[in-house]
Amino acid sequence: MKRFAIATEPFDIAPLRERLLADAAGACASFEGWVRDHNDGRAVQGLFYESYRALAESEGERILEEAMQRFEITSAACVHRTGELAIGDLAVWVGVSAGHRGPAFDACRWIIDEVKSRVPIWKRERYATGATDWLHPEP
Amino acid sequence: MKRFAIATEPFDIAPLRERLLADAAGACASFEGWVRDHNDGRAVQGLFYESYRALAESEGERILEEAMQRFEITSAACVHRTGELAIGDLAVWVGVSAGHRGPAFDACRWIIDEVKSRVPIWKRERYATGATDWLHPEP
Amino acid sequence: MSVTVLYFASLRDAAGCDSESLPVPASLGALYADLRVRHGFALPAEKLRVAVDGAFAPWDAPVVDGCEIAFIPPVSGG
Amino acid sequence: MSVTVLYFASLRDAAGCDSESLPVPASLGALYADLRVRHGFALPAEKLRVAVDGAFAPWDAPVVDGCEIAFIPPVSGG
Repeated sequence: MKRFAIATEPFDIAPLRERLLADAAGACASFEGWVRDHNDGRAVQGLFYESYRALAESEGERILEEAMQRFEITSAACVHRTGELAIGDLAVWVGVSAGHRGPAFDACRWIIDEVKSRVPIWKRERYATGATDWLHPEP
Repeated sequence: MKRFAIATEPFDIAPLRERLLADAAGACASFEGWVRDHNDGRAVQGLFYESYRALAESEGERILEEAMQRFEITSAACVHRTGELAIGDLAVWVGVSAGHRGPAFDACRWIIDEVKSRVPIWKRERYATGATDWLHPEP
Repeated sequence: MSVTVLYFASLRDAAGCDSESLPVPASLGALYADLRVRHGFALPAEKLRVAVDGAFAPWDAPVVDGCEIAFIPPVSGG
Repeated sequence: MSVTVLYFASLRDAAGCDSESLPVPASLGALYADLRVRHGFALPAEKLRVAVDGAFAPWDAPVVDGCEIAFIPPVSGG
């Protein structure tokens, strides 16, 4: 089963978390990215996420495989939404289980950092003014 | 509403997570401690957690209040189980929401570290041999 | 003129009870020294914290009639 | 003898289409330079990565008949 997925519709966390359970795992760290009502001082009304899906899936999978190698963890998974999202919607979820909490936290944070910097997904913000803007942050 | 609670029965994460949601929050980090099937090289069959409840609740609350001061976060909560737990059971949950992911991760990790070192809760492990042992780790 | 002493975890197993009522002691340190001998507690006082009336207290806190004392062995939650 | 070029995010908005079919270019760099003039792309090549046939590729990767090329502007997922 793949560790990384793109979801074009809202998704549930509970079944994703279930997949991380293991008798040898004593710790589970997870991260959720939510659509926030502001960014860089501008009032945001909603987001649109677009992906280059084939490459996003293969690059996301590569990140999770790297995490399994780099950290002493049991299991790791990530799902990223695309499409139109409203304030409060779940944009991305990362979950990591491990024997101990240190590697679980470290891997979870590393994965979200890598996903944000490497996976071809782009955010278009819609502002209170009606304007929209694609975000192409400096690396 | 209190941020820290002792649960004498299994508890659901979903309503706890709901309480962290806020329009200004773009990040949510959470941690779960699960009962692991081994510890320090011994096969573990189950755990019993006991608390000095009044002091555990006040000390837990103090930790979460300190976290709200120390980190730039929106909301934080923690629930710790007591009683008999089986392998895979949820022993403790910590959730933190924040504008950005850095403080969410940092606060989540700080809270679980403080809970483990300061809150009067004790673990008695039950081993495959039938023996049991209270854990009183060196600080 | 008495105090209540609460026992938890390994101290409770060793004492064989959750709590007991005892005469007001001279100090928290003297009380634990007595109890350690009587119940065979393995942990020295240096490894413990102490709580009075539901709040952590210094070992030199005054002990008054009716107070509730708990010796807190190293914790292991999480 | 053609290649398919895919556009995403701000590049798609500027190009006004998801993709187009173009003659095989001399190089990926030459192709982007041409497209940048034609579509008015704001981003210089140094800010982009490039992918060929669904995998990240170096800018000096060979361009062959029938391949699918995507210019990847700085990403902003998460």
